[in-house]
Amino acid sequence: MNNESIVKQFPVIEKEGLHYLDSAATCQKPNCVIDAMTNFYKEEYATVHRGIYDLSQKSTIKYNNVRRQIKDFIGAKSEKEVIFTRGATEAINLVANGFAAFISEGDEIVVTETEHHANLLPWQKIAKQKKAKLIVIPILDSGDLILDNIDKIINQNTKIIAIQHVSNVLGTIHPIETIIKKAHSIGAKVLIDACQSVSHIPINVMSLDCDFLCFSGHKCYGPTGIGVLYGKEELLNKMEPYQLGGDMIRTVTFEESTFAELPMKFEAGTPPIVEVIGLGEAINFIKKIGLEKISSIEKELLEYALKEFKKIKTLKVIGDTKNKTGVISFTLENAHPHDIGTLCDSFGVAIRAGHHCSQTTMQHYNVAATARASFACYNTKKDIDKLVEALLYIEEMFE
Amino acid sequence: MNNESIVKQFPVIEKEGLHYLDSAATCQKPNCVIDAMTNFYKEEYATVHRGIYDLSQKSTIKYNNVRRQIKDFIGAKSEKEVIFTRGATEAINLVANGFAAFISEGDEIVVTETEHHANLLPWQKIAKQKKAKLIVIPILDSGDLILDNIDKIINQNTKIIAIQHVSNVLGTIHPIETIIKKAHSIGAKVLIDACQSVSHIPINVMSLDCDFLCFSGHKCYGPTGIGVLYGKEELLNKMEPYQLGGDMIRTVTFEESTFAELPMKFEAGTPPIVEVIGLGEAINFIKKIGLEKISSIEKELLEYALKEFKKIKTLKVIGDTKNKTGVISFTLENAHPHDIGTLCDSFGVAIRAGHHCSQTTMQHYNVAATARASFACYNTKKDIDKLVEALLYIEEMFE
Amino acid sequence: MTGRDLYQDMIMSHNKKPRNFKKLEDATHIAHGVNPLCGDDFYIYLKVNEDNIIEDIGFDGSGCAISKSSGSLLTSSIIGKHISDASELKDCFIELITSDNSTEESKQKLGKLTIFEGVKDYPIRVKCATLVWRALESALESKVGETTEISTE
Amino acid sequence: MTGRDLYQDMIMSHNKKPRNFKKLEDATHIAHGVNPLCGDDFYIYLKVNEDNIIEDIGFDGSGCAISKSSGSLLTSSIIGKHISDASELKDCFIELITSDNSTEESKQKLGKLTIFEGVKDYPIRVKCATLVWRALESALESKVGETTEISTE
Ligand SMILES: Cc1ncc(COP(=O)(O)O)c(C=O)c1O
Ligand SMILES: Cc1ncc(COP(=O)(O)O)c(C=O)c1O
Repeated sequence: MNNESIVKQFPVIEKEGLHYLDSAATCQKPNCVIDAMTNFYKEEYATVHRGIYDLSQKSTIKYNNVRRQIKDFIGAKSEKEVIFTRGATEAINLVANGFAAFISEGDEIVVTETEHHANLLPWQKIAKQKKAKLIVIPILDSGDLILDNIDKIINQNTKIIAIQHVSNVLGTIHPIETIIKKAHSIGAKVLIDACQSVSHIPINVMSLDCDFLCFSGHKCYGPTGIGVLYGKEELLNKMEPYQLGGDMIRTVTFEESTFAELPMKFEAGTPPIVEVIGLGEAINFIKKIGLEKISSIEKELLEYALKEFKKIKTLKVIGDTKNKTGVISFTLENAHPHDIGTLCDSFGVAIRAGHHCSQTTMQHYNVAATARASFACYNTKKDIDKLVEALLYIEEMFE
Repeated sequence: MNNESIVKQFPVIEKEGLHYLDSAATCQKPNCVIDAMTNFYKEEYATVHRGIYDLSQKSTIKYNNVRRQIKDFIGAKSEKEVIFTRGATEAINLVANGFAAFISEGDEIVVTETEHHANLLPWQKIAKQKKAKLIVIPILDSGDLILDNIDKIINQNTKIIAIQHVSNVLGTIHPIETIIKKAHSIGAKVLIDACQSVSHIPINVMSLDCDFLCFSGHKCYGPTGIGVLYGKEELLNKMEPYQLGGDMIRTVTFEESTFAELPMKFEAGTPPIVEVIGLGEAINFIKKIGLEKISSIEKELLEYALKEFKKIKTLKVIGDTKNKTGVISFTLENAHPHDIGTLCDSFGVAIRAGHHCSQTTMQHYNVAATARASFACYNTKKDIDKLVEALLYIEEMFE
Repeated sequence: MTGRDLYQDMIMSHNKKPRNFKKLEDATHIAHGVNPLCGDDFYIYLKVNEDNIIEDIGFDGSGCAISKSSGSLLTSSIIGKHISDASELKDCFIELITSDNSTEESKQKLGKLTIFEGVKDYPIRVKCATLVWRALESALESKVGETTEISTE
Repeated sequence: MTGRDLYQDMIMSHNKKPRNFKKLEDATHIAHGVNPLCGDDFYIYLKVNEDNIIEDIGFDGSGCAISKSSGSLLTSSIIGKHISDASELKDCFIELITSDNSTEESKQKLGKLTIFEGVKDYPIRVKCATLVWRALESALESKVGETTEISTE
């Protein structure tokens, strides 16, 4: 598979006896990302935007460079379309809050059956507030969306479609191009939750033509506390600011305040400066390896795992679509996912068990929880071998 | 002054030729804070709350320990009252958003004339939305609040008073105890913006009896991307959640969702995990030195600076209250604050120039901007000497 | 210890064949406990007589081996006991796996229930082990005929 | 270079005694430029005749030495010029301090205005140096009699 040189860059992954298979929850960080932040704190730290002294100006330049880097990385038209948030959750709440003004009674908001709570609850709230309807695109047991009825689901009443690019429970890659085209044909907007795709699949917002897109830094080899919202300039301009405070104003009096232009309008307060620096380095890291290479490593791991899992008789993979990333949810017939999780841990294998912040997905499959293994570019077949060893042990233990 | 051993802990401050006097904007970080985050990323990084593997459980324990630490540091009753936010700005927006439900037409919201935009704009917005009145406690030219009329200002219509503990422009320490007592006597609530006090003056929310209090990590020797909101349990329980998403739910279906208990209810999404770890270490750092010691260092610097500033004939200190922290705003008769800033920088002196995110303070003094020097425990008299040298040079240059 | 040591034979056996795994039709106290994080979901049924003795007990629902075996051992430990003794045992059990303050005396009372002590090292699993106990607590505090709801987060 | 080198004698002198620092009562084009970050706040007044020649020019307001001296040098550089020449000079100036692409030819056109080149290294101050120029741009694009508003952020 030839990713030894990648593995070496991740101090946690290099730990003896640890098999980290929970990258869909959060990624480990390469040294370059950690060091970029450490060095910034030790050598260059200062506030941005406002300081006129050298340290702050340099800090500001570095900070703004990352915005340009992200613009290039996702293929946005302008840096004004790149908003730093504290994570995908904030990004979606920001869009829902600002987009609410365009939603009226009887309008429809469309999500999928497998949305993460972050891309469901804000829309559920807006729908309630505005007496709009929340419409769900259902899935097949394979995890693929059922699009037969798409002309009914996306119709003249549809105002926005909030959809994950990839399911964090099943790994399904959704046909977002089709959905975006359909949406635009009737004038609806589309928000893509790219949390589970941005560090796995190449994305270009301009060719996708999506209206909004968001992701979290910590799931793409970057630090915690940082996320990105992309939005078309024209739409962001029409939306009210989300949080109010310093840095997002033009003039303030007690009677009236006016707001700054994009992107500052949506970035109230001292931004997560060092997290932005770290995210820039994470994007560098991804670009250096290349998303094609990353995705081929993960594909190989996925295929290997699915093959090896056949050795475990009572194991059932949940969602067997062919079109997926390196995320596998599964159950064992007699062992509860939480027992699987704790017992895997005793083998040094870190997998996730639970509802993965998507209870509606659990409801579809009528399970309380699943176990989930997910891969990143630093995983190896050894990790999977160890997982299989653990699962065989658990299977036997629970007969 | 005897703070050499402190200075040594700050890599940026130790830089040859740099005199950092912009700590009111953001503090430099001690090695212990930077190292705690670096080590966490390199050795222990994993998600919190949800992983059942060892790494994640340890991560969760460390994360929760910081909540306890902060509870103790600010004297809260329970850890449920400590909410992690991405900064003070988010904390205030959260309170304004949740408190809006208790505000009706004709109600009054009270702020001071010198609020930071972060503690003015969210209230201005709520006031507009709810047709409530925004009432301002004015200041004397000294920077002290005019409280003669306090019985008129805080009256039966007052619902909440949002007030800074210390002005970030003038350094004035406000008599918040008096205001809290007055507010409670008529049933109003009080939010304290403690951004400029928490790392300078000891605070105890229980003895203050304030209803809300907030601060940012980056202004108290901690990392960017993290802040704290304290709120009385009973009030937080009554407030709607702010952002919606993972980790803050109990049950989710497409029809209805229910929310988790405090503090999770207000912490949607993957939290700023590593920033929390860094903040914990910053609190350790402050406790180890002691706020009494910190405040005495800063007092000495303030007195020394005010004395030395007398040498500069055309320098005018803005806000000459006796009751202040180590923050000095000033102007020179002939040089614009921005020119002062750029020219000080050429001496290696980093000061701030501008409106400091409080245009209403500028309006009071009828200036477009001020220059501002602000101190932290790592500053020395040498920093002030260099500043004075620069200012004398600038004064002469502009005659 | 590793996670594997948690799953001792007794736990595995109670998981496989939980005792008193039934609904009581004539229960006087019912409580429903869920752990939203794992999806553990159990009902506990008590039949308490006039002398405050737990005459019969049952539990049903679904969950992991830790929660199910803990529920099973709970039922067999308190059946026939006075509700104040049951309540005391519950306190001892919760103390055992959530603190370091459990006394020798308290451990003696717990008897074989002490096999859950190791759960203490797995904070996320503590909620599994205590779920049915929290439901018991709620049931004991409830009025006759009422079904209470609890959730561990 | 350090910040000190920015403040050359010419800049200091234009700051102290700005040329054309006046309001034109008979202006044909007026623009108001503010830099909310610093509080720099200037009006520029143009009197353009039928042949599109800038017959008279004035500016007033308040701001830092960089913005004021830049405004002063602006006025003395374009007075008496055709508006298309003024516009070209404005482009050259903005290019000079916001990019690395300024050509020798362009610099020759700018003449003494090149003393602002060093501002390029101070991104926050670039807005000071360009403020009155941006106002000029806006004034030239405006209709006769209209006052336009611009803000640099
Ligand atoms: C008094 C005061 N309040 C609020 C803030 C806002 O803090 P932040 O920008 O970290 O959210 C600041 C600092 O910028 C401040 O000084
Ligand atoms: C598909 C998806 N959407 C949204 C989120 C929320 O991201 P965060 O918790 O970083 O805000 C996640 C991850 O938790 C996710 O996997």
